[in-house]
Amino acid sequence: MNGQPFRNAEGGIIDHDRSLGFTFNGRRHQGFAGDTLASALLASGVRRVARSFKYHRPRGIFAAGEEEPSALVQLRIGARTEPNVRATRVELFDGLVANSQNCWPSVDFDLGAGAAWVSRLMPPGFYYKTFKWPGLLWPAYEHVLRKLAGMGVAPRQADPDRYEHRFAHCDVLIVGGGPAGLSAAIAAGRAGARIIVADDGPEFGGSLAAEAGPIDGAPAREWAAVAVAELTAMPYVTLVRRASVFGYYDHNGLAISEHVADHLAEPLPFQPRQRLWMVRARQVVLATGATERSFVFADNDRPGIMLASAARTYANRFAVRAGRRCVVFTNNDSAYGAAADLAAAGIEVAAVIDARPGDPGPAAAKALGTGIERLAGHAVVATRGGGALTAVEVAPLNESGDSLGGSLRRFDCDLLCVSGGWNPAVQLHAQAQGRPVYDDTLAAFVPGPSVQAERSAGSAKGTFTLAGCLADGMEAGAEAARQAGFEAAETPPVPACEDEGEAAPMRALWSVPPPPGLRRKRFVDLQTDVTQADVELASREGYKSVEHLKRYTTLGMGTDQGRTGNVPGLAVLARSLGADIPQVGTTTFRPPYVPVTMATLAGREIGHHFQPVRRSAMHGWHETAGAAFVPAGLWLRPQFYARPGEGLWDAIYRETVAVRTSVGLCDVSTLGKIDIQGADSAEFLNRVYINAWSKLGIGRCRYGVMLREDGITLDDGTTSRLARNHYLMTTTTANAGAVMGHLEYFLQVVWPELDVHIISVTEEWAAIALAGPDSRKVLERLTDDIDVSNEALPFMGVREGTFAGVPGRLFRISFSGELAYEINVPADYGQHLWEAMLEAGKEFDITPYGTEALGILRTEKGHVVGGELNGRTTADDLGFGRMASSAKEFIGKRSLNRPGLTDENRKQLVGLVPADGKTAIPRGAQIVTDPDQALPNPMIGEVTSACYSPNLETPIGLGIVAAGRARMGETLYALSPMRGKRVAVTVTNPVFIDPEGERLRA
Amino acid sequence: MPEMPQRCSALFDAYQTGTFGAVPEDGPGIQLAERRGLAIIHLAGPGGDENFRTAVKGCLGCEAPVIPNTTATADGRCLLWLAPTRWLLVSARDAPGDLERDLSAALASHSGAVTDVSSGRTVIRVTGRDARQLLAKGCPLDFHGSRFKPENCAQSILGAINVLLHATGDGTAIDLYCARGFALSMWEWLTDAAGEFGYSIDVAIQG
Amino acid sequence: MFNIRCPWCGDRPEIEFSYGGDASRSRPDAPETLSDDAWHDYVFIRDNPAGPHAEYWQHTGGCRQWLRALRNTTTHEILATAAPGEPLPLSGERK
Amino acid sequence: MTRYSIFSLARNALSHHEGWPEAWRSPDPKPSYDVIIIGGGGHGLATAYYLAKEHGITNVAVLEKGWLGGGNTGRNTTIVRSNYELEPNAHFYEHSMKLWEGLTRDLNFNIMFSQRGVINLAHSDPQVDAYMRRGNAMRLNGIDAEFLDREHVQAKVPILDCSTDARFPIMGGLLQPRGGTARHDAVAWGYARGADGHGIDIIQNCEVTGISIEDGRVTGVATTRGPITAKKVGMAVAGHSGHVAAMAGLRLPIESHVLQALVTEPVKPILDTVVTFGAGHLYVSQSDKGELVMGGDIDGYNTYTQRGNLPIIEHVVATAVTFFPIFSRLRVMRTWGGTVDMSMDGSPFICKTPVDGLYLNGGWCYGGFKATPASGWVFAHTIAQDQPHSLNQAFTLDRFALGHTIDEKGMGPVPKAH
Repeated sequence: MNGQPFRNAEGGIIDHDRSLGFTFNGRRHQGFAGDTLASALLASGVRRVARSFKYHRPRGIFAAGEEEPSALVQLRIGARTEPNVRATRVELFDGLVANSQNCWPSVDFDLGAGAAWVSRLMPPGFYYKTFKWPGLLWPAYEHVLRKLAGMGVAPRQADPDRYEHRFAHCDVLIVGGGPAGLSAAIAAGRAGARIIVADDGPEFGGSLAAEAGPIDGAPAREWAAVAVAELTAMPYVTLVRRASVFGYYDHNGLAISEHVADHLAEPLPFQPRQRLWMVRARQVVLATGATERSFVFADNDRPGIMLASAARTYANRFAVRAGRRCVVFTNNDSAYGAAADLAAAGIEVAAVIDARPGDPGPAAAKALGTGIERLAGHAVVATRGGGALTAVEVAPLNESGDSLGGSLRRFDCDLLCVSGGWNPAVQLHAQAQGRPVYDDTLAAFVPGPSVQAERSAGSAKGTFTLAGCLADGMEAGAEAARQAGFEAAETPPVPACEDEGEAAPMRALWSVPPPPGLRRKRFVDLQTDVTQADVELASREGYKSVEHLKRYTTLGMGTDQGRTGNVPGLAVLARSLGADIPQVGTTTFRPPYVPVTMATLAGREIGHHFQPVRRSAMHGWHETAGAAFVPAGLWLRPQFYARPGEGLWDAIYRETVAVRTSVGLCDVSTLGKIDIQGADSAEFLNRVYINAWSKLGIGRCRYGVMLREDGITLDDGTTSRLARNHYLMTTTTANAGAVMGHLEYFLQVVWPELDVHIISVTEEWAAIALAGPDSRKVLERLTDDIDVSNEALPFMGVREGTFAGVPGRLFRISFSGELAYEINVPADYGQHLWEAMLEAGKEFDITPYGTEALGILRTEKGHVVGGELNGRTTADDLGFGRMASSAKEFIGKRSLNRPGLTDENRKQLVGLVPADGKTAIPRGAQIVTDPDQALPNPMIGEVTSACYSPNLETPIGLGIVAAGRARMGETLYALSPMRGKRVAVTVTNPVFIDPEGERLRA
Repeated sequence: MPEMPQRCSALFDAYQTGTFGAVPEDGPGIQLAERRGLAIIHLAGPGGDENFRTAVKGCLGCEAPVIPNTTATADGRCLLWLAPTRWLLVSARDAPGDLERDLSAALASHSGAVTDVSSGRTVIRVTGRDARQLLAKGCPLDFHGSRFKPENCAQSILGAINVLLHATGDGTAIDLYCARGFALSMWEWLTDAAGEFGYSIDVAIQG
Repeated sequence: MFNIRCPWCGDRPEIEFSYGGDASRSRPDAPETLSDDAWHDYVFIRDNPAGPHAEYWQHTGGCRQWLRALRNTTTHEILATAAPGEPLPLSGERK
Repeated sequence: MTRYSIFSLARNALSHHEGWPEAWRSPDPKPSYDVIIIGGGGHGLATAYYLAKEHGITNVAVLEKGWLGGGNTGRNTTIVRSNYELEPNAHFYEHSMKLWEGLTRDLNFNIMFSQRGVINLAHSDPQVDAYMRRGNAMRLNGIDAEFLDREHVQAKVPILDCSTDARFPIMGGLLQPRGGTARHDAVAWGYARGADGHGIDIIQNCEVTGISIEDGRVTGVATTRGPITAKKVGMAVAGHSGHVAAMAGLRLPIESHVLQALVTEPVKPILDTVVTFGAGHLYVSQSDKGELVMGGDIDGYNTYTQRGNLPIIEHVVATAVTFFPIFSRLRVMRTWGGTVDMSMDGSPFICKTPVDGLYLNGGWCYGGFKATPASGWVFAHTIAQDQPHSLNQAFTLDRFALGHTIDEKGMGPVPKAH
């Protein structure tokens, strides 16, 4: 018991024999297995745990669960540190380290508390009214304000833990494993339904673990244990512990965050720390319980003020006395049971202050027993204390609750238990598009009609007796099973509970007036430091909508999403508007119901696995050869292959020159390849390309351009005719997926009558370009069943044959403008062919080249790619206007007559060379006529591609320039103010090398 | 003329047999093995046309299934439903080129298309008591035994990769087909995800 | 996280599908005979209703079939789905 | 109207802030106005404000079906920038930027405009070129832009993973130093207070149910609070432009989609710049309260639900964790969605309509918040003069028929792609 002055020697459901050491704010403490950080701190007598967000007021532990607004700590240190963790949700483990946050130098002496001294100057929205002058100083103000805000600190290192996702399906998902949830599970499980039960605690049972009365004559927790055992034995039941259902999405899709290993110092090897479940449930039972709330009164935030249910939980579950001497302040019967349990745990109950003038219900009266003073019709009006509570002031309350009568009475105490009524947890119901309705009797919002296949049960529905919760759960579980198709599901009998008798009605009391002359803060929302005066000021200033209130004051915007503060805030707003609470309404309930780590949402698809990598069949060779890779969509393509000691540009120019002077080979497997078969294939091509296909001979290929429906160029590529009704289309790497979807749309939706079958064969074929004047000689060594002479296989010819022993296809096409071929073989043989080509080309110094060299070669030849195919250019802009057939209809043709598309001033593709023949044309430059014109300087074009041509030994570029084709020979200026460059350029034909095409036909 | 070389799997460099991950006392929960050397043919045609169906059956000995997400197997050849007019023919006993040629010939007088995609698909067999749990980490299908039954197939996604799943035999083994280019990424995904259950990588299955 | 009933594969989550936009209109058979206005309306104008909306989806993460769905844009309820050539129940369209 | 200042704050502090007046009135609608603006979001309120301030037109009502600023003004990720490449957008958004720079003082309301810079990251050489092209266009249009190479990106945002072997390595970034963020709600409130100060009636909880047209000319509107006549009616209801315009018989080149956003729990400052990505969809900044504010792509289908779904959030967050590994253990606190008008070219409409006296302001796609001041400014001009200002003359409805689309992304008439 040493060091745990507030721990009882016996009781609770903790393991008194397993002591765990932990450190809080640098001091060593002890707790027991089964503790939370909060219960262990209370046991050790730690009262001040945190400082508040805005005023840096000392705060203690207010709740025992997820609703905790105040006791937020920085948990763990180093790479596993985590800010803003509710101490009430941390399961204690040996060696745990936690620290107070948002305070300096310490939680006991916080300089930030100086904010309290100027708090009068900080009403809600004070920043909107100030810091405006002088305007330039706002960044300085902001700098300071940002540092004051922010609560905890982010880790400084990457997260060492792993996180998992999983999809799940069930007939019935039951949210919450308390009395209602377990009952529902039993009912649905016995019916044979596939169910998932998710509970956010380490063990199932919820309040049955320690707070509820006996069931069937035995402690409630025994009933819970039997229920869990029965469920565990059912093959179709999945029980998930430490699992918070945080999102209720469309079509009964729910998201769960499971804390697999947060209760351990660190996860076991290969064990995820947390897991995201994405559940599709036919039916849902929401047994999410209810949250107790406080009252608004002067200084209602001191350490030592706690929800009555929380103090009861600490006593019953953890054998912890939350104080020595307590006062209970309530407006309902539930706090009486708490008072009795606290007394039984050894806490002196000085008085029960009941706001109701009359008597409580019989069960409550019995629980209280004799010897505890009870003041009816009274309220706690103020509290005393320095760093923690030392006394409360009590006064009689008038009938309407808006003024005090009689004199103040003072009770010395270090614990004030408050019970202002209960809020059913309607959040998930509301996320599922239900609209919570206000229940006057309960003074709370309860679930309204369901929109999705869900129902609430137990206290989540506003049923607060144990027998009621069990009955509710049984009925809801059976009903859910029936709706999920298990029509024979029966409602199991409800076990016997103690007769609790009729509870006396609660008194809807939200806020207690302060004693005359006392101007102290009266908090509505403890986490965001919003007071009653703040709410009243907001409404006075016109921020009367509940959404305006929230945004102006930040009420409910904290990490607890206003669990304890929202409803009192609404009540205060309603009163100041002279409206009732339902008229004021609620703000929207949004996911997540509890905060969820970004890691859990991200899962394993981060870092190197952020998106899958697509690799060609020759990828392994490229890696071994030391290629630098560049992402192209999901593909990784070799950018260049530097030899030892070689610089980037040396390598690129070497590769480029090799293609023009001898021979090179390039992996072009990433180009989209679409196999087209069927009797109407030619007709189909006619419709999707601007040019005509009917007359393309077998064994020939043709360049094609396709448009979007709005007349803008979509993609280009060559298509080959392999057989009478068999074509192979190629697309650009970037557009392969989009083109496939586009073609499938037209075939399936628009022209289903066409006899055409298409399938992507991009992955089937490894594709290797062989380019350069020596390419035919290399080819001759690779194949002996194809005559590759110019006569037998002219430019744009296609053949099938065998290459290094592998059957494949040979295309005589050229992107580089050289004599060139492309060989396709099944991908499983890609690397074999690649290596065979290297071998066959050895004597010609065959050179692998990457995308950089490819880019230079195609720029030299004036071929267009992404910079030119930018989604704004027409075929005519790019010089393909004459390809468009006037004799046939094709996709996009109907849009081409729009005036903007025929404007003679459109930007057209041109070549660009530096006027001085040597200055590099800056990539990404804009083109103007007068570089010295004042800004804004009208841009008549842009540089779309630019490089140094090692073959021409001069910089070259491509651009799109207004009326560019009419500007041949004109001098313009390529400006790149971003790089501080201006270059005079001469407009030329975009084909720099071999404009007559003699090389590629050689 | 050189000999026809060996086919080379996309996983060739990464494939390493052994046992990995957090292996429980009763052994690894997952077994992974690549199926190699298969003939995989994409078949397109009018599934509703009796003549077409007869021609397919005549050539292969097995029907082209018309019920979505089902398969038909005969004599070592399996036809997996892909779409109302598309199937994947998988054979462990044919050479890809032969099968493509035979089927093309059989369907020559019909509308349709026969396309060899043997190189374009990588096939990974997942077995073990946690096989379905493993797949549920990245695939939204309902893997419950009553929903994904023996000899069912389905196309879906695993992680961010398109995948065709086939519950072979009695359903304890699930074959995953993915595009070759994604094979290594999928392999990394699977082996990373399987660590939690403990897994073995077995010798690749020929056929 | 809604499901779409693929006419072939059954209920599948939206992440398996790609959206194809308004399906209440179909591509004119002979665009060349259409007035400029009518073509403009087809390519660029949408009813964009708040309520049932006929729309195209492609089951790109599945069977790659295009389909039509009638989905309520205020609730995400899928009222019906159909293969492209089939009538879309409940949509009020004339066959 | 009480002027806000540190002095008025101190004075009111003495009386415990009980003397503050309403920031704006809550009048009943009059039977008739010169101009009615439908939509009490930032754009509608700014329009009303500038109608009064720039054009002397004060007999104006702003009709809002819910609470003012309750649409996308209160749902965006608060980013302000003018980093556009195409001329009409560049000049318009730069005008907006200039208005932002003076807005706090103009409105006597601190909208907390924080010019902390906006970086667009590039992950491949073509992306570098594209950003270079855009930045050069900005510079030649007189807009600030700089290119940061990888080392400078790392220096400016030390918590970014700039390693060269990343899945999508960061190759550099386009920085607009004057870009930044502003407090979104405050913009609506500041304009509302400013407009109210000019005598304009801001009427909340007043839904327009019909638009009255006689002989091709607008005559007023029907509302849930009765008919109101007006000489001119402006629609500023982006997200819902389609069905409001339908009341006047208009069909628009717009689809309504949902754009989701999220915030994390607050932490001490770790990110001083707005960062957007070119690989995966993500933009992120840190609010003055300490929350990380993130947005991504639209969900990609027509919807009016103002709520989104999990897959997009997962993608946004995965992108964030990939590029900011230290975000991993931070927790998402709230997610939400806003309904946005996605136009067929990604650019807005601020224009006359085929109905005389009826004006359209919409089609804002993702870009509405940063446009607020200029949008109101030119829309007020367009309404007051019955003709567009040169800054918005390209933002017409007939640009598609004419082939003069303004398509920054080059995606064509596929709204989900913009």
